[in-house]
Amino acid sequence: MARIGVFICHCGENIASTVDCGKVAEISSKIPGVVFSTDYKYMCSDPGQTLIKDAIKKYKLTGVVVGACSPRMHEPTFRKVVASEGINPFFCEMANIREHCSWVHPKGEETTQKAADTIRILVEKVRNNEPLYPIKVPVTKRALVIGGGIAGIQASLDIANAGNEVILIEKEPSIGGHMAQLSETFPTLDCSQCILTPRMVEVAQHPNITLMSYSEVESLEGFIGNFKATIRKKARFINEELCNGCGDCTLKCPIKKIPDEFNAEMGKRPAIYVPFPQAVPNKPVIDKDNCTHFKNGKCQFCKTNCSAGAIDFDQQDQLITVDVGAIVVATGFTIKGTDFFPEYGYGKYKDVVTGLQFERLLSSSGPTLGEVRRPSDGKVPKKVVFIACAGSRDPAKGIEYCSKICCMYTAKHAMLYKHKVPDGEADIFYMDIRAGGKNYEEFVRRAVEEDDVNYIRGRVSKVYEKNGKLIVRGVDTLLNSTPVEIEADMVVLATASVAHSDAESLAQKLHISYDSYNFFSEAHPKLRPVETNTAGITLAGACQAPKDIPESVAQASAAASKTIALFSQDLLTREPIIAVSNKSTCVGCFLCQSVCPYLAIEREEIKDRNGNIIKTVASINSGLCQGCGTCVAFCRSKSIDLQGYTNNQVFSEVSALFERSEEYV
Amino acid sequence: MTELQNIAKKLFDDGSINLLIGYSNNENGGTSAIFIDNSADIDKLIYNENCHQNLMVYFQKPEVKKFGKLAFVVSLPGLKSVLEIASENQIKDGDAYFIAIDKDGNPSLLQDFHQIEDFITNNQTKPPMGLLKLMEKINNMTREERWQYWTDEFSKCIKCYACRSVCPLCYCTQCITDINIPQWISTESSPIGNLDWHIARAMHLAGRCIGCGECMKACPVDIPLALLTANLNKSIAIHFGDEPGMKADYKYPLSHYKLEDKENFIR
Amino acid sequence: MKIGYFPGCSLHGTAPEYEASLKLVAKAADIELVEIEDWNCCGATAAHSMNRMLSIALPARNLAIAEKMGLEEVVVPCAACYSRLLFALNEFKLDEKVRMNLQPIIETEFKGNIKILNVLDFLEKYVMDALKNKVDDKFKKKAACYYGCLLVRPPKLTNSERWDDPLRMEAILKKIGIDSIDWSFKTECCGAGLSIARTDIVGKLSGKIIEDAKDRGADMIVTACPMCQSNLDMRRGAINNYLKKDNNIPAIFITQLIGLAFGYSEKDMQFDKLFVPISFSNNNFSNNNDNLKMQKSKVKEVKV
Amino acid sequence: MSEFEPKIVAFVCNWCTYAGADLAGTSRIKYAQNVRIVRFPCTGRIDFMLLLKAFEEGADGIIVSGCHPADCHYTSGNYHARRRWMVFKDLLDFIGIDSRRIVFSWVSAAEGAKWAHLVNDTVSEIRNLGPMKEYKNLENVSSNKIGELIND
Repeated sequence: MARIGVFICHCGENIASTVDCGKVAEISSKIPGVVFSTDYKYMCSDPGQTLIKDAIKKYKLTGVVVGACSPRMHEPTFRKVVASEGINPFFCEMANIREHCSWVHPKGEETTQKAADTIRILVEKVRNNEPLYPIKVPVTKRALVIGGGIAGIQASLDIANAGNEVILIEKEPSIGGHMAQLSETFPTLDCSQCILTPRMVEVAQHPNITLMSYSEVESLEGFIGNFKATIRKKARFINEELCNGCGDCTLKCPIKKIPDEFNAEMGKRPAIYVPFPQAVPNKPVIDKDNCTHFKNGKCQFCKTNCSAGAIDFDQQDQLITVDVGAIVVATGFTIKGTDFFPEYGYGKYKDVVTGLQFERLLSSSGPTLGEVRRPSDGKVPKKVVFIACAGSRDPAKGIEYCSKICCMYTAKHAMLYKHKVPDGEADIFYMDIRAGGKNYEEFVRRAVEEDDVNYIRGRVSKVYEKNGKLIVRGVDTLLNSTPVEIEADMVVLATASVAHSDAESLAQKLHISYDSYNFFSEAHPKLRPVETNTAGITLAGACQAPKDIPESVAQASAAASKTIALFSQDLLTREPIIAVSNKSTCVGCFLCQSVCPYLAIEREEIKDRNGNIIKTVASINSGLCQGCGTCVAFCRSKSIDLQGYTNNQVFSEVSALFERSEEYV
Repeated sequence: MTELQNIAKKLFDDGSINLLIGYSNNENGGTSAIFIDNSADIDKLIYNENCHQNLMVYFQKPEVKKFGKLAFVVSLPGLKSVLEIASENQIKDGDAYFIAIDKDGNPSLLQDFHQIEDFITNNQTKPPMGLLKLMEKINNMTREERWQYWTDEFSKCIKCYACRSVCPLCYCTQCITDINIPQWISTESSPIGNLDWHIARAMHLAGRCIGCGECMKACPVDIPLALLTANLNKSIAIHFGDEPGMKADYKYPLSHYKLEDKENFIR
Repeated sequence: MKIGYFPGCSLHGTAPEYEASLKLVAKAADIELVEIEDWNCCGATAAHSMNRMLSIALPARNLAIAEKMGLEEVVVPCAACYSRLLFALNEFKLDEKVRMNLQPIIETEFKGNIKILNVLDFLEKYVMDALKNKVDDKFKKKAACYYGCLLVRPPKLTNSERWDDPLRMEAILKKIGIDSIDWSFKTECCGAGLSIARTDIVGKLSGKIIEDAKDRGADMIVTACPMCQSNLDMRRGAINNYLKKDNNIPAIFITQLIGLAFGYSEKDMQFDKLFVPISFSNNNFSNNNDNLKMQKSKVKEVKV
Repeated sequence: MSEFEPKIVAFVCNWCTYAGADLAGTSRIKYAQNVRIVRFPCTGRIDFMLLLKAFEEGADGIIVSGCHPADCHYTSGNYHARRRWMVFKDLLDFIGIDSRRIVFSWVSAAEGAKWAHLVNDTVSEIRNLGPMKEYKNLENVSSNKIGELIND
């Protein structure tokens, strides 16, 4: 006979302000099988946990239902409490009376009733629970890091320095990411490449790191500790082992007018190219779409000029499968282009540029070698207008969030411009200045006070060209909403940071969740900010939300520490939420087999003593099964069941959905 | 000796089979299944339009299986059930011989699934008009009328499970209605118990039923059971383009999916 | 083929040349425009600044009548009327309360199945195909396509793709051999209803439009809205005052040009109704002084 | 007489819709109290028999909700569920059970507001449909007919 204890948490005022917790405890005490029921202010606190432990001892409880927050929050906490008293932890269930009840309903009887109903449903589940024991699986101590920007680099180095193997893949020809494109960094104005490139070299030379540039994830199977990743190594048409990185091929290529991605299309590059001089690996790649040889077979200048004989036009994409135990996703972000803005000319004005493009104009490795010259005619602009929040914080644009880095880099841009063009004028249209961060506010003040940057609080409604000038029409909301029209030589848009266009499909390949903006979702916004909901996969950098460099690096180290902790064990404990088959009742129709996404359903032959096959039945591979239960719902004879969500458990839950008053009279 | 008996005799004579299941006249003036385990009884073997029972229902019975080498007299529905249970891993190519009766009543010996598939393709018949008409009639009713219709029909059910017994696809060793932990379906012949049983039966046969109609013929209280599965198969044909009993490597539509399956009913 | 037609007050008042040209263009494309019977005012600016339900009921009544007449689509050539009718239809579809309360007010049933076309929708859908091989050398002029505000805004309502820099008129004119300039005032405000009360503001707003079109080498401004056209054409006095110089760049309806391409005469297209004259005949498309004088005298006549 | 308050049960998957409902909570989005949630690992796990059972227990409406296509935590459970519900819905229609009482939806972990709307919409739709009287009347359908038959 079950002896169940019910514990109702007030969660301070979070539950108690709308749910009458005492009454819920009282109603619950009348459920048959419930021998103890109480409520307490913070059940997850130390005294709360002690209260549960004491009750288990005193009332010889066999099962526990905690009515509190979401099980996604505290289920492990309370299962540990129960386990510490010698009860199998799977005899503890949580009834979600906070997220699903107190927070979404007004104070009143109906809300209390809903909480009581939720408790009753879970009591019925616990009554039918069975002891389950964790499954041990081996861990592959090799990490896959996806993305070779600063976050991916940092995560790779940390994991590798702890003595683990790392496979770092980067979809571009070189690692470095956006940080390699930056001129100087806020708030210190130190040179971005100077601090980044040593790290890049360290990655390339690290004995534990295998760098795969120009590669992407093709597919992913498996689970924490035991992933199998297939990586597409795109053909770069260069034999990397033969290539010595001399760069002769890039000089000889007759095609020279392709917009240069690294320079944010402000410069030009040949069809065979190394994205930038400090690239890692320093091996060129042939841009197939623009190469004359691939277009009509006529040109082979690069091949004839390669002394190492490294050009290989026949190279094919390679699919490489690797076993890894953990994955760090560090795929970063991209920015909206100027073509996203109808009001600023849909990208048709050459002198309206994005922040990243301006960054390249400021950079000494950029197309103008660090001189600020406007793209249309190469003249030095004497008046530059910066527009912050271009796209960001704008529901009409579908981007309601703050891109976070723009306030700071716009201040930096204006400052650097003033340093390079001392007689120039810099105007910044802004909504608010968000300079939260160490030395950030001071940096912005420096722009205003020392560098005479002119901040105008207001939005810009339109930019158009007139007589070779860009007319910026906006409003100054601090000066009684005065309309402002500025004749500028150049306009820099601090365009919104957004997820990559392929972020959604990558998330689907990795089975991680993502938000409505296609940024990847963390498991908990506050307490599990680096893990995803898929165990073994962590996030680093701006693929999760816009972030600046220090934040990205910090998160990368955090993701690395999660990975290292995982790799510190030889065996991994997995929740035993898996399917099991009943071999005596299974008739072996195997209609379940094709529904299993993990190929965990195997055919097992049942033999008699003489070795004759009596029948073939379904058997579940507990290492592969992930516990979705799709096969369970398919089985006509109910010969498969799902531990933790057995037929009997869910049936009992449904049976207890609505109160039947007669039972409690 | 008829052609049918000739084929049967030859199978016994060359030792191909130990048991043949076919039809014979019974004392009530009708026909019933006959289990022939030696060639002496072959003269009782007949086939006429009254021979409708789907004899494949016996294939999975242990009492039959123990004979080893088997032969079945089967018409179109029987052959379709052969392919369906083949797709469900219940019968392998070569497990049995099939004396197939074509639409003109002529017998021929089929030995492998390939021949059966061809036979089915060449001998397609239309479902009985009566069934289609009734189906259309029900579909044209208002929802309330349909509910009334089926409540009335199901209220007659006495839970004798004859529908289950005659179905060649109801071969589970443990039927959902026999499970008591949990008690999915109330055992008594109550309105809810009856409804649950017939819905469960229909869902378990959806996309599998080959339309022999035996359930309906066997029902002692004349519930038009075959309508439920026939209508479901119609939906499945419309949604997924699948039809059971046509191929031995048939893919059960409910355990496969397409990315582009329609979902206009999902919000 | 029959399509509904809601003229609104402008096409029966200040812009008869718009109505005449539209009808003839439709005729050339084998379309009969059926005027909605007993139509009423769309509500214009007055209704929606006073009472939301009124601003929905007035246009909805027109749409309901069109539905009753068995029409599936209705052309609304005036951009302001178009905006109000589209707004009403949208509110009707989205707001259950509107659906419930509307019928007693308009005293007729409305299902909301009708489609509303502005003049560009209409030309694209029914006329474009008939414009094959209509390129004419006499049209070798530069047009500044002017959309105004309500033809494209609000984008959520009108489903405009490039609402700040539309290219639809340009594509239509290209069919008859007219190239268009790229300019920045396509969707700026012309001054609209301030035409009467604050002519000076119209002078300033329309003046900027005219100035930019001219500076960029346009020979004419092409419009698809009777309000815009009348401000740009009729308010030349105020405009020239603001710009402090005379401007003789004409402002013409897109349908007038399409009509010419179909072979109608300038008289058919009622070119004589334009204040700033324009002519494509005998290659005398010009801005000569005679025309300028004529225009000046006309401007005087109508000064309010 | 007070207005009829429908009893709604929601069968949801753990990864998307349960988390979406959690998000509705953390975002404090208010919605109707009528819903009772049962958590499953995946929509693929939801047996059609449980829907029948829920009606039998007195539910007036049922929400079945999981991950959007391509978002399933287990890759494909939702696709299988999608087919199952397509067929099950047709069967209910044929038998005359009002399939509008079962609402299928995809609600992701990021769609707290969609979850709240889904519940509210379902409650108001089921309120309009009235109580699920068919099932409730079944209890009263006499076994007379069976009796009559046996007596025949």
